[in-house]
Amino acid sequence: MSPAIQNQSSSFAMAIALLRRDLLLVYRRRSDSVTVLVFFSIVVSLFPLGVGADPTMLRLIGGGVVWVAALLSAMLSLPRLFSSDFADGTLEQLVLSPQPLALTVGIKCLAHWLATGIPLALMAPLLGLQFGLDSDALWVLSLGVLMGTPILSLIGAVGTALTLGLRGGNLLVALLVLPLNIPVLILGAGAVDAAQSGLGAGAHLSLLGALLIMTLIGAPFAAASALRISLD
Amino acid sequence: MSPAIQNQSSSFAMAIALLRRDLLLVYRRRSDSVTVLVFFSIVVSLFPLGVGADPTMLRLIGGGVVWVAALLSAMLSLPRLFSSDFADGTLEQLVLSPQPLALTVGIKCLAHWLATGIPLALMAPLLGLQFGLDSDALWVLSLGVLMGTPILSLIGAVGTALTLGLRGGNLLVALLVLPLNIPVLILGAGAVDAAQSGLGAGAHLSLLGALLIMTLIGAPFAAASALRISLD
Amino acid sequence: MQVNWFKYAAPANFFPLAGKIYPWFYVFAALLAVAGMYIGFFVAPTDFQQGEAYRIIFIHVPAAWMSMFLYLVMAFYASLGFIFNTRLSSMMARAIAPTGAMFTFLALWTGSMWGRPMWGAYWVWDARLTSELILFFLYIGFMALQAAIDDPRRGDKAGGVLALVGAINVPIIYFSVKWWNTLHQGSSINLTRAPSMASIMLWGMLLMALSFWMYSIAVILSRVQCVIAERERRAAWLQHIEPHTT
Amino acid sequence: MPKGTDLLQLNKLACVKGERLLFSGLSCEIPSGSLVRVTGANGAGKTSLLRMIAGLSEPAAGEIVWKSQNTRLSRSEFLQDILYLGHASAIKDELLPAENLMANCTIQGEAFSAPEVHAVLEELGMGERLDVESLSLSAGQRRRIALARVWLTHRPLWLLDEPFNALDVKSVEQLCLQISYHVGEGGICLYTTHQPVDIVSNRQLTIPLDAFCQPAKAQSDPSVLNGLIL
Amino acid sequence: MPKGTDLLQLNKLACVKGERLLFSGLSCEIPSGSLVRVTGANGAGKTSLLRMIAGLSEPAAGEIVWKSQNTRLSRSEFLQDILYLGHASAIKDELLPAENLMANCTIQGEAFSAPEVHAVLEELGMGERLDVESLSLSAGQRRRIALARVWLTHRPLWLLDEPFNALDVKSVEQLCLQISYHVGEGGICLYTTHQPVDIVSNRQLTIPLDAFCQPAKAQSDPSVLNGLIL
Ligand code: HEM
Ligand SMILES: Nc1ncnc2c1ncn2[C@@H]1O[C@H](COP(=O)(O)OP(=O)(O)OP(=O)(O)O)[C@@H](O)[C@H]1O
Ligand SMILES: Nc1ncnc2c1ncn2[C@@H]1O[C@H](COP(=O)(O)OP(=O)(O)OP(=O)(O)O)[C@@H](O)[C@H]1O
Ligand SMILES: [Mg+2]
Ligand SMILES: [Mg+2]
Repeated sequence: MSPAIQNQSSSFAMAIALLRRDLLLVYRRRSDSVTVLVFFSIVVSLFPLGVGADPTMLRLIGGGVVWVAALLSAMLSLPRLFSSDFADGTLEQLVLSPQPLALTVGIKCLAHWLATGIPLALMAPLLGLQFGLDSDALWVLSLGVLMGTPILSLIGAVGTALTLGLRGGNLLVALLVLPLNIPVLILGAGAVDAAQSGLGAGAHLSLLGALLIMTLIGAPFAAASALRISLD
Repeated sequence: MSPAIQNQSSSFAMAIALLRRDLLLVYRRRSDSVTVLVFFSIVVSLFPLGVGADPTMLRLIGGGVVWVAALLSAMLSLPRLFSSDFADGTLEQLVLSPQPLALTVGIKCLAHWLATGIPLALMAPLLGLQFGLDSDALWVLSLGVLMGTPILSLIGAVGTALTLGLRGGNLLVALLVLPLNIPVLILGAGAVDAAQSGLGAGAHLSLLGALLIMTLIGAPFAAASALRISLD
Repeated sequence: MQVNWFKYAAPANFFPLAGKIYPWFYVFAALLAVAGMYIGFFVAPTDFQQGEAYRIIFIHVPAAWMSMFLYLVMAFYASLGFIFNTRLSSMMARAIAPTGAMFTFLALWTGSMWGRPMWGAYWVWDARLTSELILFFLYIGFMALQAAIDDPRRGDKAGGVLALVGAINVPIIYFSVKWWNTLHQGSSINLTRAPSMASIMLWGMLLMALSFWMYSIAVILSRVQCVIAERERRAAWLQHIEPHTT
Repeated sequence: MPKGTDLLQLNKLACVKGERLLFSGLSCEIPSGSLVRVTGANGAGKTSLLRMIAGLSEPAAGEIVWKSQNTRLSRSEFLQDILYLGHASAIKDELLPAENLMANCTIQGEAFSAPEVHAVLEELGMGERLDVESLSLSAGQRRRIALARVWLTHRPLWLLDEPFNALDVKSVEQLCLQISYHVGEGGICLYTTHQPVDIVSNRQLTIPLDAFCQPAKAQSDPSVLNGLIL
Repeated sequence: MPKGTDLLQLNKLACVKGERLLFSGLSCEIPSGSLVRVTGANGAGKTSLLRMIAGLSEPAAGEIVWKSQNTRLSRSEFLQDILYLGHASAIKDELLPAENLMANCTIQGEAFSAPEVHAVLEELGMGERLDVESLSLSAGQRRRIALARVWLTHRPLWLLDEPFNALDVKSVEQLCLQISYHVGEGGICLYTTHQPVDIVSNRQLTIPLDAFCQPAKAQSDPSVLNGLIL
């Protein structure tokens, strides 16, 4: 085997091993995933309390509220992406790994999405139900969250990587990441609305898909350089 | 001077000194306070993007949205209450201080409120304006946030104290604190609604005041015992 | 040796140049502003629909233009600084951000001042307004990030990454916001923007825009001078190791 | 001011962590003027013991008596007599070194003037770094600021958990001198360290925690109890 | 396996932190089989130097050459040759000790079987504590897990920043033995510590960072340069 090939195959094996480690951590911290879900539900439930319980109005704002809450929940779970690794020195080791850093970042985002994105997508229709969304809209909501959350994780990775070790990091991440995620929110909530008003949600969802692909290609590299900068 | 009196006066001096230290930290971290404000505005602005731009609907939900966002912002700034003190060992020293721990907690909450609560109260009417609330409602909104945020800080102190050093602490705090703050949300948002519909907001606000006094009396002690437990 | 000394030298050379030229831009800015204001307030006729209030347009529109233009320039410099590691570009980006944020704020503020008489509300969730607001958040994010980082080198690089990501995102945000608003039912208040702008008004606006532009250059140059001066203290003794390393 | 008549008594202390009994039957009298080194392998329970004495955690059994009073009952007086410095340095990144030191004293109800504080930091070799935020200090420089309280305080009972960690040779010497001055004046110092250091003192005790690991053994075997005071 | 022909060259390195020049003109050749102790007072820049060599930060001037290649240019090969252990232990509270160790190896692209990993941990005296989450370990126990990589890895160039911190006497000895075995086999080890330790090795060098603090002096005064290799 030529060294190049050997290197590649071992790089793949390493990626798998890294994913397994991250998933093990997710499993050990499974209460965290539950917490994200509960936070999600609480935020969604705050709204009827804040804005009043008129069912027609709730049906109108339902999709948007669930989406905003999903965005906030995904954002609040971001510190787990890198912060603990940064604090305990694992991040230094990741940067010093012979593995390409962007790949490592991608793997960590994948694990993060499995731990938060999928649960959120499963939970979203349940919460949508509370607002009286119809079944088409619920499907679209769930699918949208499923496609949107990886974008949130990836853009969030860039944001957290940039703010590692800075004071007020948590809020700063929100500041950097929320505006960048507005397209996801608009497309996602727009899809629900379109589904509810009988127009197809296809256009919205395919735009979301395009956004996902773009982010998948670009964000890991941006996050990797951000990590290097933060450790300097 | 009898020892008891001497002790008391020095305890007061200590309280002042402690407040000064906390305010110095707030000053050094002043960008944090700005960040809270910006986070607040971003979250508020997310809603129209999610639920649509219909002005009449926005006017209806405005008060509720601003209140929910204020609650979330106050909550996100909670880690600053004790977490950094816990991580760097200052908390051990605070617990070992001859000063009553509940007083220390109260002082930290005061500093936290000065740094986040007051800015939020000043910002709230501006954001309410975006939703087309009328000027009466804006006053009530601001006053409500001013009275509500100390409650959020105090209850938040109990929550953070309980979750110090636990994994996923951030989200866990949200979980503990958000439900406890629902009365504040209902009263605050209710006051805005009442003001907008021409009924007086007096009843809501005085209930909020009563809640504030109760919390002021009880929460510092609860937080102090929670701190002791977390350090054990 | 490996050290790229012009990297340090360039800002030092730029410093006196910036110092020499920036006062002139203040002069240009003032002259153009006077001309623009004159046209705006004395030459342009009173609008039959909007009365005198419409004259706010001479500040509002140029400010809105500058806010967007400056973001592009800032992102350009920041990414240049990040990709080619040219220190001066990063400093320029750092110097542009506050001015850009200021113009964004000005556009928002004058717009909402104008909105009150026009629409009866300080704010409506129109696509253009919303994207201007998001632009404001992006500026603040950039500035907050750089303010949070003490080490200037790290701050420059981090700002570069953020600006790059932001620059790719801005068109996406812009279109999605536009789309968001047009997809929903039309907002109940129709924005009647002056349909065919009188050419005299256009002139006034152009002059004001030029004036804002000159002002931006002046402010940015003087600010970048401060940034250089601040780092010069460091560069001064960095020169010390130069003889040993080359 | 340390007085010459203080006495710290540990009475059959036991420590349980999780489901493990770390040590038990730990009894010991520490008169004023003693320098007590707590020894034991990693994980023996040194940190746990010091935290227990300071009152940060409660003993599973036994009691701690200071000036003939159970410290749990006379907690507020006890707190005015102790100085506890743990693994963590209690240094805020945003504050200058002097501000940090003053804040740490403030928290403990001790007030010192800026010149006093500066003088101590100068003596500890922090003179050049007084004007930078503590964020950018090295590991040892942070430790020094934390330890500087040792030069300022007048409390009789010191509990120092691995104080020499990360310190360079000169700082270690300075700290040793200060400790021996303190016990010379009639104070008490309990400390842990894995480094070989020698601190001058007339009355040196050792608490060999390893010996208390098997509760049965510690109780029955008198030689262990005798071994307590070397 | 460490080979006998590796060479690490530091070429006129300079380090700038914030607005301060920590050291400059640091040149030094480190052939395989060398044990290099980086000395200097607190804040001299030891940690900064090791991080720079590992490539975590960039030198303000100068270059680092490994096997005749600038490490910035041949970064990915260089990374396969180094083992860097810093102040932080990279231990996850939620993982068992063995899982932690394996994860840390995984990250570096080294795979070991469970028995291998367990054997090392047993040897380091972690035998009893293999079944508890690392959260509840003591300071020294965490360090041991982090350092266990030293027994497993085959990388030639070790960079150890204060590895002896928090370790008890026995662990310090074990680590010293392992280091001397490594350099005996032709490896290189750069380490920092403030403790007096003696590690057996034929070729011991010192990099006295304090001597490189004044750039002018370091260059002009030949005695300093000679002092480099003790
Ligand atoms: C806070 C409120 C407002 C904001 C944030 C805002 C923002 C903007 C922006 C970003 C532009 C530049 C758009 C472009 O060139 O494509 C603009 C242009 C303009 N705005 Fe506003 N605006 C606000 C309120 C108003 C109001 C109340 C009016 C008058 C009814 C108004 C009238 C105009 C006009 C006439 C233009 C120039 C139109 C053009 O060049 O296409 N704006 N505004
Ligand atoms: N961002 C910064 N700005 C200014 N000075 C800094 C910055 N970062 C580090 N320093 C200074 O650089 C010096 C080197 O720190 P470093 O951690 O390398 O020291 P060290 O030799 O490892 O010390 P120790 O023995 O205490 O671990 C310290 O004096 C520190 O104050
Ligand atoms: N919650 C817990 N559950 C189980 N075991 C625990 C728990 N907390 C601590 N321990 C164990 O208690 C022991 C004592 O820890 P401690 O920190 O007191 O040791 P130490 O003597 O200070 O060691 P070091 O020299 O490493 O600092 C350790 O073996 C640790 O594993
Ligand atoms: Mg310990
Ligand atoms: Mg160091």
